[in-house]
Amino acid sequence: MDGAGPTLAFWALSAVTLVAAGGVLVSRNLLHAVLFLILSFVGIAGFFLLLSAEFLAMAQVVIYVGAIAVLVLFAVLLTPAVGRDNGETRFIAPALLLSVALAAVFIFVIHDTTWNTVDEDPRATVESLGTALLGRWVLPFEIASVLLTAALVGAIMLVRSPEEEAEDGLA
Amino acid sequence: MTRELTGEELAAAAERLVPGSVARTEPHCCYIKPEHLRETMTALRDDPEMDLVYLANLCGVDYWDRFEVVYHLHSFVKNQIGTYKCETHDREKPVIPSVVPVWHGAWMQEDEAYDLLGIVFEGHPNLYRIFLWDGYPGWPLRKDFLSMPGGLQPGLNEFAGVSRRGEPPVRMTE
Amino acid sequence: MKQPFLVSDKWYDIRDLSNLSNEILHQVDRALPGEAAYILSPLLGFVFVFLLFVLPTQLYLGVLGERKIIGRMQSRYGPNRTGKFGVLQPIADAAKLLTKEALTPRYADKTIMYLAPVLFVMPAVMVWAVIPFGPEMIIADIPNSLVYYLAVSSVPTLVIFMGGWSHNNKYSLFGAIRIVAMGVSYEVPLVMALLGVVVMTGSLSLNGIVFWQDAFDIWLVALQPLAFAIFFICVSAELNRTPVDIAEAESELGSGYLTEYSGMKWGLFYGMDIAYALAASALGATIFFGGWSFFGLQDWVPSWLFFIGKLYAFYFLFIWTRGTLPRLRIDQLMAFCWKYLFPLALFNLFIVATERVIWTDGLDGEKGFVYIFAAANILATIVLVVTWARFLGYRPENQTTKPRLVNEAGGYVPVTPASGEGR
Amino acid sequence: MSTIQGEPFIINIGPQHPSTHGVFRIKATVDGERVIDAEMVMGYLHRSMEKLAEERTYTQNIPFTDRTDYLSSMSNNLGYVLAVEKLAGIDVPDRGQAIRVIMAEFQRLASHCMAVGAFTNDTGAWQTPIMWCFREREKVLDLFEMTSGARLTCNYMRIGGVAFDLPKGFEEAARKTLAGFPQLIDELDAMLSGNEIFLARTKGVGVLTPEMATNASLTGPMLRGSGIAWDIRKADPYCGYEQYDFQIPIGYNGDSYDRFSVRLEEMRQSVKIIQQALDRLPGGPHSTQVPLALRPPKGEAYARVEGPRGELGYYLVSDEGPSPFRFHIRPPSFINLSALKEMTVGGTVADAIVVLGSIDIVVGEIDR
Repeated sequence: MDGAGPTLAFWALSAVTLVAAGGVLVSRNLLHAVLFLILSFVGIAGFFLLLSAEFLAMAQVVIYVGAIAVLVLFAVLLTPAVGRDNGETRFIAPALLLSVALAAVFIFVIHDTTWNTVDEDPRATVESLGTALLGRWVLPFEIASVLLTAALVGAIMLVRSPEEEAEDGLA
Repeated sequence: MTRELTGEELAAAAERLVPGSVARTEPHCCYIKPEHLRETMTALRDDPEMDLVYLANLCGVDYWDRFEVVYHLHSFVKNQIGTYKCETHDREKPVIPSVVPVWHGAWMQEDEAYDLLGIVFEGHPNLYRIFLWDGYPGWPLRKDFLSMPGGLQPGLNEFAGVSRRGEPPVRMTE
Repeated sequence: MKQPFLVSDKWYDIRDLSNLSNEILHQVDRALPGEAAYILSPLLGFVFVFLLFVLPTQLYLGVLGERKIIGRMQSRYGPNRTGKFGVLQPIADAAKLLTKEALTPRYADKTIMYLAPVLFVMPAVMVWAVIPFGPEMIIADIPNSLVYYLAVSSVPTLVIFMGGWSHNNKYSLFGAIRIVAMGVSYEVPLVMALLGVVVMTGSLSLNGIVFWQDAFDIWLVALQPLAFAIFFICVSAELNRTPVDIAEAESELGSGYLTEYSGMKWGLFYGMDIAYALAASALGATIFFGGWSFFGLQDWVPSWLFFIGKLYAFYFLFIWTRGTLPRLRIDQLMAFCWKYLFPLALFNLFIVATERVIWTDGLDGEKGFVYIFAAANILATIVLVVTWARFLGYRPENQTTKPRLVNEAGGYVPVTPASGEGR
Repeated sequence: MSTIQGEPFIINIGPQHPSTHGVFRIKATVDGERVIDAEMVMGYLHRSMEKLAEERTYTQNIPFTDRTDYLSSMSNNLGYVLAVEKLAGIDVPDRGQAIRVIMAEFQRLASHCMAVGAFTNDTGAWQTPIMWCFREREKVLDLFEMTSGARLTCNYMRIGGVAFDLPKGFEEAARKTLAGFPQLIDELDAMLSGNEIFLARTKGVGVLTPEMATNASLTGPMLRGSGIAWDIRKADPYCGYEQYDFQIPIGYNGDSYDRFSVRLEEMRQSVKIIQQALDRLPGGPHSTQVPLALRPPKGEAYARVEGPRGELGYYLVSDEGPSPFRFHIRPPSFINLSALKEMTVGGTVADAIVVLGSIDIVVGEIDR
């Protein structure tokens, strides 16, 4: 992590991510906000790449950009007021208070934590990730999959019409 | 060969099914009174002897003094065709009952007759100007509709001496 | 794993063009101070791959080949006016597109509308970074190149959505919604099918997969035909090629998300569609058809020639399906994905994992057993495809699809069992 | 449990749309992909031919009929001249009738080529079947050019016969053209009838029961697709159709696929008819002499032919003038549209396109 290249990349990525995050907040068009969110996801993926965690970076792109962002887009599309100005709200004061408090906590934690620095290259290879997920962390991993499956089945059941249920002999 | 039913046969069938429905009979067709039209048509369609299940053609004609609507009815099984007509003498507001409840296929043909001839089909679910735009002046297929610019009169002017119309006064439907 | 062959590191050894670029880099490194070579190497790779390969092939062989071959399939000549055999047609097309008026609808979201074609180009270039043209001819030989490919190729869906949404046009919106629904759905069986490949070869790197195929002298298309079929269908769906081009759907939506694009903005979409198809062909050729390897013959003939040949053979498959098949409806497409492809991909994964365990643990990775597995898998594919279709209640049409013939006109002719009821 | 209900919105399919085959518009109200209402808007091509025809002599009206259904001008000519002949009581010599049959059946081949090709295009087959169909259609149009001098709007039939006798070498050329058709039909059959995607797209789409088809006055392949054996060539033979050996193809369920397959089979039957007509082409004059300014006796006549799209009727009223008092066309593709709403509502937008393609409309005929 030295040399001009990575440093330059770090600052560029920081700028992109922060600007995108700001864009999410200030843009009044919901769809623009989602696109900014996607840009900020991409920026995070760039950080992972910079930290030599290629697999995480790619997973970030696949999952966040390829899947989650698309789901958010669906949600936005089903919102009637996509293009309308969505800025006006009665909760400005509490929201401001909450965000200032949260920012204070974050800054405090970041400032006070003694960050470990690792000397050797921490290569998080796919093998090690897979071993960890299916070895030490197998229980949370499986619980998460069961939860997701349950959510999937629930979602399917929610949108089924009685006619579909009647005509589908497999159900 | 398809048998073309004569006027007498058509009238007999109509009278048999709905007594008092026939207005007059011609050699090849039969006029139905407008007030009995829909009833008669339904009966003709459902009658197994006539079996006129199929409305082949519906067409309005302007005869200067009257409007006629011509129904060509067909039977597939008996392979026979009959021509029924219905007429109205009111030029200002010609009204003929709609046969859309009897034949769905009459829907657009009646729309067309309304659009081009101005015959109002009573009971038609959606009578509108199907080809021309709303607010089009006049009814183009009427004989008194003057379509040509410059005040020219419709007729075969290029064939000298064969102008066969022009006897009734030509009105501008503007 | 056996070493494929000894590549001499002489720059004039055309069996591996990376020698040439390495030589250039070496000279540059000597001549220029600091990290100039560090910055130059990706540029050089870009120049080599994109300018020397992607752009010409895409412009010439992609566009022209597609038009010519489809023309032949439709019993017409295809472009034949510009230059000999119409070889200048892509240039004429580009000139026409550049000089065309670029229309923008008044109520369009102009920023996004202009941004979408530009963003659409980016992944088309990026995917070529990990495609191995030869054992050393690869711009970025990263260990997870397959995941990289999948990550990058999931971006166009989003870009197409942006393009379709931005026009404020109902047809475009239809296309955008369709591509999003389809893109997300078809990514799942695609990844599942490729997971089988990864399990079998034990490598996430495209080059590693090619080395594996070279080492065992078998192409994965024989070893995993089911995965190949699923891969081909899913990739067609992601690329909007004809059997599943419901997002463009010329006859329904009037080109869907492209409805309002004109001029070079449309041209970028069109050209990059072909670039994506070429990239997908490259991926398919690499994973399922042995990439640059050709049973040892690559020691003598430049390996990248094999690769390009395979790439175009694969691309021809795309053109063929495009020129032949009608389009499915979206509900049929989604049902096909989730009810048919996805379970089959899971079955495939299960079978492959079982074989892999048996092979490595029980049989010590004996080379000959790969062929037995291949035979078993081909059999299993046929059985699975047929039984799963039957399980879903599908029966092939065995009876005649010809109409009945009658001699006499009359009324309704009832359908009797003799005349073929319940076809 | 309730279904998710979207916000319905209106989508205009046409007037400029690749699948409306002309300037025709369907105002479809859709809920997601599902069509919940469909309204037809037409009249973009209205030329008021029925009014124009009242200003011209009977012979002068023949070119108008070319331009109603511009894909089957020979059949239109034929229907009109039959109506005039019925009105005026004119007999046509045998050779003229045989030539008329040949031309009408060639026109049916050409028109069905277009119909089948455009229909497969609507299902999404990327231009390939339509190009194959065009290849054979071109040869038919070449024959028309050879005979009448025009390819599309032939203006070939005359009252009392046909305009010209067949040119030299027509028979060989016709047989050569005919030889290509069975192969084309088999090719299309092999490519589409056995194609699972095509079957999935067309089977069960736009189903018309026989009762519906009858009640909505549908004709031609639409009626036959629903299983009603009705063909005017058989039921009410004109031009000596009773001498030819052919069969009426009828469908099973009345869906889009049946209409397609009926059209394909009709092409086979047409080939059969033309071969028989060529084999027994009688000699003699091709036309009878008819006065130029024909004045049929007072009366009316409704004559119809089995055009490629169905019953093509002409209703003429004469008042002994040189031009028809009333000239009404019964346009098959206009009336076939009656059932469009019934067939599309409830299906998806893609189904609506397929249904529209299976009706095989020609906008020139709808609007006239």
